Amino acid sequence: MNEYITLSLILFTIGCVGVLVRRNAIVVFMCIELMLNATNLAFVSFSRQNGNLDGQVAAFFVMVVAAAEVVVGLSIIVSIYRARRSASVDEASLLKS
Amino acid sequence: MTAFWCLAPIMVIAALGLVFARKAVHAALCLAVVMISLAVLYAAQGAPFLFAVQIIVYTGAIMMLFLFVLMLVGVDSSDAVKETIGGQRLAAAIIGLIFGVTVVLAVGQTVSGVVVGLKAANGNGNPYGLSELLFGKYVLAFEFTSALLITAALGAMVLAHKERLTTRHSQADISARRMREYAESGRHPGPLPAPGVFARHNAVDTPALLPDGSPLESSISDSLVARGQVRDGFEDDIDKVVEQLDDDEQGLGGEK
Amino acid sequence: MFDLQWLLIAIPLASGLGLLVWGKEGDRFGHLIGTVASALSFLFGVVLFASLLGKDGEDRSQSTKLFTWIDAGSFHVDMGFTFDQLSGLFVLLITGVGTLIHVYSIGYMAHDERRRRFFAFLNIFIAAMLTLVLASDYLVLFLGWEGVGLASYLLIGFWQHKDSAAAAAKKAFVVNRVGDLGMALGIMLMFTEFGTSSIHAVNGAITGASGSVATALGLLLLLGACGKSAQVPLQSWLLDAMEGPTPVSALIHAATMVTAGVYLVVRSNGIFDASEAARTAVIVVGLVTLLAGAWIGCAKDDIKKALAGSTMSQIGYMMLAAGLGPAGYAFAIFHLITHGFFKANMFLGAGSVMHGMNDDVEMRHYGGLRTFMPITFATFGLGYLAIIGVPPFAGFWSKDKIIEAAFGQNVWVGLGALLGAGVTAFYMTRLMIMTFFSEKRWREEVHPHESPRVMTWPLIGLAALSAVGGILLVSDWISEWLEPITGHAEHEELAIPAIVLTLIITVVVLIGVAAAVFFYNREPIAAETPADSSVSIFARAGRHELYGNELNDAVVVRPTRHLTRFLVWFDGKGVDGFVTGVADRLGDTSQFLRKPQTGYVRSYALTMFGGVAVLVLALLAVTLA
Amino acid sequence: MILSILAATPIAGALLLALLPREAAPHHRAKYVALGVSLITLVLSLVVMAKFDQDAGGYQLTEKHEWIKVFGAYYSLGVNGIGITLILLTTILTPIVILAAFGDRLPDPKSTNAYFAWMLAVEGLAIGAFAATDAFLFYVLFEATLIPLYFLIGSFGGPNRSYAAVKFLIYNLVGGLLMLASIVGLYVISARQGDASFLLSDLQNLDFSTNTERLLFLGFMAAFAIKAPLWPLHTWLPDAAGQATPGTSVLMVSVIDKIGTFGMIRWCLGLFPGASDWASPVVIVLAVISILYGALLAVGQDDIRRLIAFTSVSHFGFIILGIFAFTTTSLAGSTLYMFNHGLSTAALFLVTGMMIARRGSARISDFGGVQKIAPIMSGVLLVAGLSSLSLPGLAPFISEFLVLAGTFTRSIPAAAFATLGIVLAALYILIMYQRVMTGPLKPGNEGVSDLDHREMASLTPAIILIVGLGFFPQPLLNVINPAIDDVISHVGKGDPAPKTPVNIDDSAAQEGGHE
Repeated sequence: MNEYITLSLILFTIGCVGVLVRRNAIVVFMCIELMLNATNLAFVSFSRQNGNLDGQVAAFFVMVVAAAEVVVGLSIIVSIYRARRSASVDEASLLKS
Repeated sequence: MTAFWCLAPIMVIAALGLVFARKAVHAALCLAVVMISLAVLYAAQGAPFLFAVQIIVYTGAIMMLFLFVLMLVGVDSSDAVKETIGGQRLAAAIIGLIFGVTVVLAVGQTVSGVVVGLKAANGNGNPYGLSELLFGKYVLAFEFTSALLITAALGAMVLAHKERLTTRHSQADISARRMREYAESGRHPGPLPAPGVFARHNAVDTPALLPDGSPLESSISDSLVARGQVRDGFEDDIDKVVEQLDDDEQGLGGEK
Repeated sequence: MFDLQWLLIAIPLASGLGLLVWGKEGDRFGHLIGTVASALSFLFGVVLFASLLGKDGEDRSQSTKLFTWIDAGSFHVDMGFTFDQLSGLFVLLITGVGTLIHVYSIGYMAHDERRRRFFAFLNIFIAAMLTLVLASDYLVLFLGWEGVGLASYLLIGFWQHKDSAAAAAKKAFVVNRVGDLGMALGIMLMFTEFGTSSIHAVNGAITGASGSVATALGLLLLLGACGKSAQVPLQSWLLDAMEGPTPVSALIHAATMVTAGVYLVVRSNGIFDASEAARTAVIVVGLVTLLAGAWIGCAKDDIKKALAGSTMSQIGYMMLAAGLGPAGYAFAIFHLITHGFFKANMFLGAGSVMHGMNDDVEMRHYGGLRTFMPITFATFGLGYLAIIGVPPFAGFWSKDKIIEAAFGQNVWVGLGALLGAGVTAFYMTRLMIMTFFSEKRWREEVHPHESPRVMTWPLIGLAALSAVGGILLVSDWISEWLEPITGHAEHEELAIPAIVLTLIITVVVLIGVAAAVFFYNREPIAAETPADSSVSIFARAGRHELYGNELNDAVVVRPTRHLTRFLVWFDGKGVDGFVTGVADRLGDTSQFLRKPQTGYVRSYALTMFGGVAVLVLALLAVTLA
Repeated sequence: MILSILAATPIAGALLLALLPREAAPHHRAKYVALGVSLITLVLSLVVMAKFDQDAGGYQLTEKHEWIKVFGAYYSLGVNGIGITLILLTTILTPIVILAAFGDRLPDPKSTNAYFAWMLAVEGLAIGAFAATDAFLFYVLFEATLIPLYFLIGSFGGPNRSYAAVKFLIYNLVGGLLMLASIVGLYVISARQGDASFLLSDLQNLDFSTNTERLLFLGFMAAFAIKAPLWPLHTWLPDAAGQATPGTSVLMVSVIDKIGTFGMIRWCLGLFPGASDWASPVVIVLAVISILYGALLAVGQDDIRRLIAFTSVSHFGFIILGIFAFTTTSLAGSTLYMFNHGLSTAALFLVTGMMIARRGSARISDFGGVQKIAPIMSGVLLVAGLSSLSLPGLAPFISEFLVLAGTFTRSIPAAAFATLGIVLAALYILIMYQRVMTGPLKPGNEGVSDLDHREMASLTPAIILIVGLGFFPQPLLNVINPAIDDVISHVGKGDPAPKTPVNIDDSAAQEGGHE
């Protein structure tokens, strides 16, 4: 069992680092998807560990929500790109003091 | 377990590829690899339904969406190798390493106890068990996610809808503007030059060449320039063309 | 009938308030209504006084409680009045002289567009003064006390368009407030000590209290009296107060209000009897003021200020007498009454002179007026004879008794009082010579003329009273009349017979007169005030009111101003500066903390990620530990 | 129920005003609606007064409903003599202020609705705070009053109004937070000693350890001392009063700041008698400093509104002095002082406000000789000023004297120093009056016209009350006295007995024999 969890954690960590390192918003998004998938793997593994399907249901919901998130996120990226001709996350830094 | 040990290295490598790939398209492909591998792992862990969903929704729908947007948005300088925030990469690497090692060593090894397995739960078949949970215990959450999806779809439509802020330019306007620009700044009023002129190829990624042999940037689509997909190695093309012309002339002359 | 004594106050008060509220339509009758109100009050006072005469000695104190004024916690004050021998005399003096001055003012203020308001203020003054003397509780007395202060403030500053008048009014009020400090603290002390501030109860119970309490009370009340009666060290406002219209100076700053301090001391005789120290303080204050006032009176060329100096001095006499204890109370009151007559008379006379001289107050611009203003001259002359103490005029009897009593107390005090009598004669003679005798030194376009009859009749009335005021002393009537209040005094035998002393006094007075004639009638008087440098140091000090203002400036005003300026600075930079400083430091901290907020999502994410890492590590550490 | 209605009426009026269509001058229905609502509230408060049994003492007209059960917070109202006095002050002043504010020139002429709505909101919340007998409810209302005042200062004041509004808000929020800490502490202790309850009657029965009581007391006291304001926490007041419109200043100084001193009596003395006694020497010293400091600073001001604000600092010093002297006399004086100071400061702020609006400047040095062209205005200013300097015969004198006399029995130095304040009071009022009103007419003042009928109508009730209560304070004192006895007996400090008591009955009989 532990190896599944370990794999999940490794993928999650890689996803995190990817979010931090990449500047292309779309790639950042992909990294987030990677993190979500990593958690899904953990869910499914736990489901098998515990012998019930609740973990799988959770993974299912994660997928659904991820789908919604991707849809909205990508459309935000598109509209930002339209406004700024760039999909770099560093360009949108209006939040700075 | 065989599946796991086969797939796990592939997945890690693909994930690293996602982080390190220069081009977004490559990253997307790496991600697809991870996802498909995951689907297999789901199947191996007694989750055939999720296997299907993972393939259909993630690899099928979501990845397609990513690729489409990539096409739409194109590739730009944001993928440049140079980091803009000082120390960001180093810090991310160090923290990631610490985090990864910690969780892998500590958290990842803490799962203990007997693996129950899903034989009983999947007694009536995995989709049956899932649906019982979804429409029983989690029906409320299920309904909410459906609402969420609808909202997201609407949101995407609203966001993607481009509102026209200025009146549409008529053809007359455009031509008038062109002439004015020509008068004021001498900008050429006619259409942009076609690619491939005087070049050795006539594909769209080949710039037209000026008589002195230098490539003409404006003859190529901006997106290709942004993506760095302009064909290079045309410095001596003009010589070759001239040579070829000379040859032809000679050939013709010879015929004469 | 005595239950209705509040009417004495209510009539002028109602009239005063009514005149204030009444609009322009009241201008035609306002002065008449005011005068009638005052006269009504006087008539009622006469009726009450007459019925008092018809009662036995013990029955002559008639108290009435109108309503409970304040009843809070353990503090209880009734709005109550007492009409007795002492307050009865005062009621007659106030309303009588007051009415005459009302009549006089009809003429004097005839051309002032705000005459209605003037009469309203006068009426309010009468009401407040009556409250003061009729009060049966110190707090009610304080109400009247401040009421007259307010009226005085309003009337000194009546010609508000003059900066000097407004400043003088403010000064009078503020200096009086310093005295009121003493009054207020005194009443608080009474409340603490006795649980009441009823005049009767406090003066009755004072013997049961410790001597220090009596002394403290006496000194506090004396401070109040000093403020109101312009005694040293709170004398400085009275001379400035002459900025007010002359009838005001006559009524308030000569005849009635300024004598309230004497009334207070006499009224509080129980307290002063119980404390030797307080009495001594009263004597010292009286004596010092007596001489200081006389000194100032000698040096001033402004007729009203000279008279004001004289007022200070005469009140000093009264204070002195009041400080002598039971031996002097009656004479203090006696002198107060006669002084009320002759000083009001002389102020009104001075007003009449000014009226004829285009409101010029400078005596050096007068001269030889006796033929041009015969009635004024005659009445003023009677007042003059009365004040310097020529027998048989009123001032002679009263001053003689005070000096006699002073000698009974202490030879030095007596000598001081005697010297005062001489100086009084000197400066009053000087005033007479400069105004009515000597050569004309008029300014151009001045046509001296006698005042209208509405002004001369009050003069005549007051002059008559000045002349015969001594009648009150016939067979010691006033002493006996006041005895139930002031207590009986054993008549002390002096080393020399009283008649000899009287003779000595008369001689001293004559010397004073002769000196003035010697100095001022020999050579022409300069029409311009000689420069400070050309007069003797005594005259210079007198002109500057013995540097009282300068002293106040140096000791009180300037330090207060500096303190105020410092505190304004301190409040801005110190107190508020601290608060805004804290805010600024917080702002600086935020500025510093703002720096890491680069706006880059990725650096925020990095921080978050770092935080998670730390959290995991911490959890791990906790689990392992 | 009647108390709820009383508090709800102005709030309802405020909502109504918010719903009315916004109109520009001069069609101001809003003004008349606001005036009407405030008059209805006044009538209601008189009904409350009539229902109130003056002799009974204790809390009357009570109502109690469970509110937040977990906290033990109740919606619990009730009035004693002190509360009803202040409610009356609020309901009397609001119509006066609203009538006087008819002529205020607002930065946005269309915001009249909001202006008057906020005023009514202040009234309703203040009534609620004066009537609350539940600590939590009181806290909520106490803090809620900040909202309308913040908008009144920040939206309708002078050029520097946002600075003043923020300063006001932050100062008071800091105090409120300290009080919140104490409220939480009260909850903890109350829950530990049985069922949690914020009812005043329950809280009074709690047992505190000495230190806890002192800490909780300090939390409450800090909030009230800022609100009151006590030196050195006063600096927000001159800034706020210097920028706000006169009506706002009146509501702030005369009504809302009274919640501070009122809170000291009801909550500090009521809940923490021991700690109040412990702190009283320090508070008395601070109060005396306030008196003298406020007065001296008032002397040094050139801005009339700041001057009045500093006089209020001085007067609040008197009120606090009287509260912490713990005698029935001084405490009754303080309560009466709250009422009288409300009236006299209202008159001062309003009449100077009218003056300033005409002249277009608040600087004393810009005025001069106004008396000549505006005699009525000058008369009103004089009466208001004289009441501020506590002239006997005007209402504030009685309260000030009661405070001083009561304090004198407890501490002679404190009373003596405080009495110095009356000299300084004469100074600041008369200097101001002299510079503004007397002397020759200064150029630039020609446009200062006399009061019109509306302005006179708004000021007359205040002036009449000031004069009337100077001679007949007893109707109010009769209401106040039983409540004061309750407080003092709760604190457990009787009045010091006179050292040489006079049997008043005897002497009265002696004097009365001649009647």
